[in-house]
Amino acid sequence: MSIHKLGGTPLSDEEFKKIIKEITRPNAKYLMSAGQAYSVFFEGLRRGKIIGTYCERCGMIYVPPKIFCPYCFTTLDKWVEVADEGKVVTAVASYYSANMERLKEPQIVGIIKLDVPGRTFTSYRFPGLLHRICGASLDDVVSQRIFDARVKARWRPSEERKGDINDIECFEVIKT
Amino acid sequence: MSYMRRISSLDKIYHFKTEMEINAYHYTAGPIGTRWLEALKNGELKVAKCNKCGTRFLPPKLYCPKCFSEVSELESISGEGYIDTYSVIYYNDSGERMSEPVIIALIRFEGIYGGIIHRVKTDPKKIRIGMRVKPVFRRDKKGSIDDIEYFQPIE
Amino acid sequence: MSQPVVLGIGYSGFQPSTSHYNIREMIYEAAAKAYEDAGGIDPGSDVDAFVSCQEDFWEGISINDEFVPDQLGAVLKPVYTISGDSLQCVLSAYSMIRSGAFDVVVVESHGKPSEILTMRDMILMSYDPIYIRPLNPENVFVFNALEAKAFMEYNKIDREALGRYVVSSLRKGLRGRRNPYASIKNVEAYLEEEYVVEPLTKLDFAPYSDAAVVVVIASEDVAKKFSDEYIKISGVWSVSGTSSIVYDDLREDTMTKIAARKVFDMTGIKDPVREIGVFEIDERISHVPLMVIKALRLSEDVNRDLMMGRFDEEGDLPVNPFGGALSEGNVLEAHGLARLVNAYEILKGSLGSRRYSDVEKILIHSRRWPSSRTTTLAILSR
Amino acid sequence: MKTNIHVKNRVAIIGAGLTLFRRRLLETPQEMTWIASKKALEQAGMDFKDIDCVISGSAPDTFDGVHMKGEYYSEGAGGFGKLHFRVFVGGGTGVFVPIAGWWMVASGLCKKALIVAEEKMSSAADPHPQAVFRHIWDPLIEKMLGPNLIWIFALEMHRYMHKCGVSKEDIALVSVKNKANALDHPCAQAAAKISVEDVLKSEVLVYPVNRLDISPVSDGAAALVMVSEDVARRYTDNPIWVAGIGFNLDSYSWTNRELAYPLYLKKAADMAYKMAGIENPMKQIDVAEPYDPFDYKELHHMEGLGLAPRCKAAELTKEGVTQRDGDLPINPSGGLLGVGNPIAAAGLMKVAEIFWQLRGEAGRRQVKKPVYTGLAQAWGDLMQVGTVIILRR
Repeated sequence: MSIHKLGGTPLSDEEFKKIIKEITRPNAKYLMSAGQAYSVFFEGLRRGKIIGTYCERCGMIYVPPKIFCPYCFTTLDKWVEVADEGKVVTAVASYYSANMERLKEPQIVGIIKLDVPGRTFTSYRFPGLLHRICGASLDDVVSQRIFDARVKARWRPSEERKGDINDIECFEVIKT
Repeated sequence: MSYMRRISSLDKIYHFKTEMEINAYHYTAGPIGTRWLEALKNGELKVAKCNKCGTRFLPPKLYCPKCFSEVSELESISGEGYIDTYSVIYYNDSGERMSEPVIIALIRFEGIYGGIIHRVKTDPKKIRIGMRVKPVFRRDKKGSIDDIEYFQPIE
Repeated sequence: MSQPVVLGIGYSGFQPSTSHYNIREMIYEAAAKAYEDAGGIDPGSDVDAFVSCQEDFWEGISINDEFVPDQLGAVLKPVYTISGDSLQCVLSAYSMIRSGAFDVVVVESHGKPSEILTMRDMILMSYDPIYIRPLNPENVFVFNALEAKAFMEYNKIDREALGRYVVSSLRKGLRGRRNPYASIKNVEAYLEEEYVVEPLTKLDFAPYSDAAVVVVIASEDVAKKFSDEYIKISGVWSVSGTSSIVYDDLREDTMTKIAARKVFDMTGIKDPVREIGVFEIDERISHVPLMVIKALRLSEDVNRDLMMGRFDEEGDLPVNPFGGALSEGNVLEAHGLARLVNAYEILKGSLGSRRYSDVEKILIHSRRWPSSRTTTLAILSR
Repeated sequence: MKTNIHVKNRVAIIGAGLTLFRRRLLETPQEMTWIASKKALEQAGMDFKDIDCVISGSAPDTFDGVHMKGEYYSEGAGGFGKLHFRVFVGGGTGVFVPIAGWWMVASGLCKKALIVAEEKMSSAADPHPQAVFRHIWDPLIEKMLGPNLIWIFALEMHRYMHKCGVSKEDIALVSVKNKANALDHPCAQAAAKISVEDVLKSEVLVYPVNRLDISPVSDGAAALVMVSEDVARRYTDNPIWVAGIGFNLDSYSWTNRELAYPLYLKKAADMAYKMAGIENPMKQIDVAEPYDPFDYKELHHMEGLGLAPRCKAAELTKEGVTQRDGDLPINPSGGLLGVGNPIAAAGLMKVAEIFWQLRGEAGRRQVKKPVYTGLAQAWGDLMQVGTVIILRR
C-alpha cells in the first residue's frame, strides 16, 4: 500500500536512533532590553521592594508593571510600592526541574496575590507573581491548606541582589 | 522612591542575555530522502522519479513537485551537471576576508527538475554560468548532502 | 461588498537600536499614535479584531503570540498572529472585512533585530535542514547572491546599474521620515566596494533597524464615522515561494509576476506604468527591486532606465521616492507595513511635495526576508 | 463582530485527512503536510491543482527546528505559486486555521482552500521536545525561575479543583473515557483501556498532575478542504457548513487573573454562538470536541463553552452524559489524550472529527444520537487563548 494511504511511516526509538539524520545545534541568543517598566521593577527588587504601576482610571495595579493600562489604554507613569506579602491563590508540587530531570524532593511553587495597603482586588484581576513557596510541605499542597495561606518574601541579602526576580529567594509561609 | 516620568539614562535600563535553544535538532529525511542519502553514502548521486508524470527531480521528496503524486522510485544519473547560477564568498558573516574565496553554485542536470546547491572548487576567475561540473565525494561518508565534498569542472 | 480602507497609522523606532524600550512598549507607542490618527478610536469598543505579524525566532520567545494583546488594548478581544510579513496581515485583515463579519481590524508588526545576537545562525535555521543547511556556507547571504547573479546575468544588468539604484535610493531616503541610514554616495564609491558575496557588496544589503508599526484597517462605511481622511486598499494578494529554491527559476521573480496578475485583476489595472503613480518596493537586498520592476513589466531595459532616472523622484516611475529599506533599515516582518506607511502618507499628502499630489494609486510590495521568495502586493488608492 | 446575516457567502467543508499521530514519523514536515492534504483532497474528489489558496497553521518553530517553518512545510500542501499564509495562536492554532480559512472563502478571495496543520515535535530530539517549553515564558521574569511546562497547567488544574471542589478521581474519568474512545481511531497514538486507578497510580509529575493526565508528544498533520457554496454543490451532496467562528485572547499576565474559569473562552464561544444563532449551547450543540491536552482541560473547557454549568462538568462526566452514547458526546475521537497531540494538527483533527460525525462517517466512533450541529475548540498560549468553530450539517 502506498505510504499516504497508510498515513505515514512510524519509527520506534530504536529505528530513530539508527536511521540517517541531519543534526543542527541551534544558536539562538538575544540581549533583551527590560525597557521602562521592568527596569524600575528590577531596580526595586535590588533595593528589596516590589514596585508596580497604577492606573488612575480603573484603579488596577500592575505587578509586574506595564507603562500602559491594557484595559483603559492609557499611559501609566504612577509607581506604587506593593507589600512583599500576600496570599497564595494556587500552588503545586513539582517533581521535575526545568530540564525535566526528576527531583528527589518536590519543589513547591505558586501564584501569590500581593497585598496593596488600602486596596482590595477581585479574584479576576490582581497584582500577582509566580514564585517558589517555602515553608510548606507536600501535604500542605495535597490537602489544599496552602490555598489562601499568607506568605512573605524572603529576600536575598542586599549585597547578593542583582536586580532580577531571584532577588526574592521564595515566598515563605507566615506561621500563625 | 521618586522617579522621573521616564528613564532616559542608559545605565538605569536593565538588559538580560537570554536564549531560545535546545541541545540539538535531529531531522529525518523521509522515506525517499533516506534512500537518497543512503545512495550518497555509497558514492552515488540519484534522482527521484515520478511514475505518474515521469518527472525526474532533485532534491527527492515523497511527492512529485510537479503533479503531487506519491513517489517511490530513485534512478541513477551520471552526476554530470552544469552551473545554473553561482556566487563567490569573499567575506564571511563576521566581516572577515576569506583567505580563500568559496564558490557556491546551483547545479542543474539535463532533464532533471530542480537541482542541488553545493560548493564548486575552481578558480573564481574562471567560473561561469553553463560550466559543466561533476561531484567529488568525500572518503568518509555518513549519508548527507555534505558527503559530496564539492563539484569540480569537467575538463 | 465592504471596501477596506487604511484609517490610521502609527509607528515607533526606525532606529538602529531602541534600548530604552522593551518591544511591547514600542508597540504601545505605535498603537496609541495609530488610534489617534484613525480619528481617536477606542481599541476596547471600536475594534473587532487584532492581528500581529511576527516570527518566534526573531523574538526570542517561543509562542510570542502570548504577548500580543496588552499593548494594543486588545485584552479579551479577538487576537491572532500570522507568522509572516506584515502585508500578509493586511491581506488577512482585508479579507476579514470583505467577509462582512468584521468592520475594524488592527494590524501590528515589529522587529527588534538589535536584540538578536546570533543572526547568522538564525538565518541558516530558516533553510531546508536536509538539503541546504548542511552546506553551512561561510556567508549565509550567498543564497541570495545566487539569485542576484542569475537575474543579472540573464537580464544583462551590470554592476553599475545596481550601484545606480543603491546610490539613488540612499539619496531619496534623505527626504523621508524614518531613515537612519539615508546618505549621499556616488556610483564611483559603490563600484570601489569589494564583493561580499558576488555580485553583492555590503552596500547592497539594508542594515538592521528596530521598529513597531500599527495600522488600523476598516470598512469604508465604518471608517467614515471616524475620519474622512482614509486611503483605500483596492487589492492585495500574496504568493508563496518554495523552500526548495532549486525548484524555482532564479532568473526572474515568479512570485511577483503571479501576484501582480491577480492584484491588477482585482483592481482593474490595465496599464501599471500609466495608472500607478508610485511604487514602494522591497529593497532589503538591492537586486530585488530590479527583479520586481522586470516582473511588473515596468521597464524593457533596466540599465537604460536607471541611467535615465525613470525610477527617481522626478521620473515617471518613482520607486521608493522617500527611500526604502536601504535607508530606513531592515525591520524584519514590519517591512511590509513600512512600505504601507510611506504610501499612506504620500496619498494623504503628508509626505513629500506637490509632485505627488495627483498620484491616485500606489503599489506596495514586500517579500519575506531572507530565505523565502514569498511575495505580497497591494494597491492603495485615494 | 456582526452576526452572520451580514455574511453573504456560505463556507463549506467537503473533505478531511489525517496522518497517523505517532511519537515519531519518518516523513519530513513537508511530507506530513502532503499526506494529510492528499487524503483530504481525495475525500473531496479534488486534486492539488484545483486548489487556489492554502491556509496553514503550526505551533512553535522550536519543535520542527525550522525558522519560518510555514515557508518550509507549505510546499507539501502545494503552496508554491499560490496564496499561502500561516496562522499561529499557540495551542489554539489547530482550530484557528479553519477560522482564518473561513474568512478567506467567505470574502470571496478564495474559492477552494486547503486548510492544513502540521507539527513535527520529534525533531526537537535532544534532550526532549518538552525542553522547548522553557522558552514560552516571559524571558525576563518567569523564565528566570526555571519553570517547566507542567507547572502552569498544574497551577491552573489545582486552582480549578479548589474553586470547584473537583477531585483527581473526577478528572481522571476524562482520561479513561478519551483513551478508550481512541481505540476506534485509526490514527491514534495513545489509545488504551485504562481505569481511574491507573491514572492515579501513574507517576506524579507536578502534583496534582500525573503522567496519565497528560497527552503525549507527537508528530502529525491534518487537513481540510474548505470551499465556497457553489463549489461545494458541484462536488458533494453532503457538505458541512461553517456556522460560527470565535476566538479571543486574554492578557499575557497570567499570574494576575482567575485561573479557575476561562473567561477568554466564554468570550470566544459567545462570538461563535452569536454568529451561529445559538442561544442555548447545552441544548443546541449535539457533539463537541473541546481541547484536552490535560484531562482537567476538557471539564474546564466545557464550562467555558457553556456546555456545562460552572463547576458541574465533572458531574456530567460521572453521569455518563459525555460518553459516545450519552446525551452530549464529548471528544468522541479520543481527543488529544487518546489520539495524540501534534499541537496544531491535534486541534485540526478535532474539526475533522466533527466534520466526519456530522456526515455520519465516523465509523465505529459515530455517536449514537443523530447530530446536526457540532463544535470544536482549542486553547493555548499562556492559558489565555480560546478558538471555537461550529459546524452544521
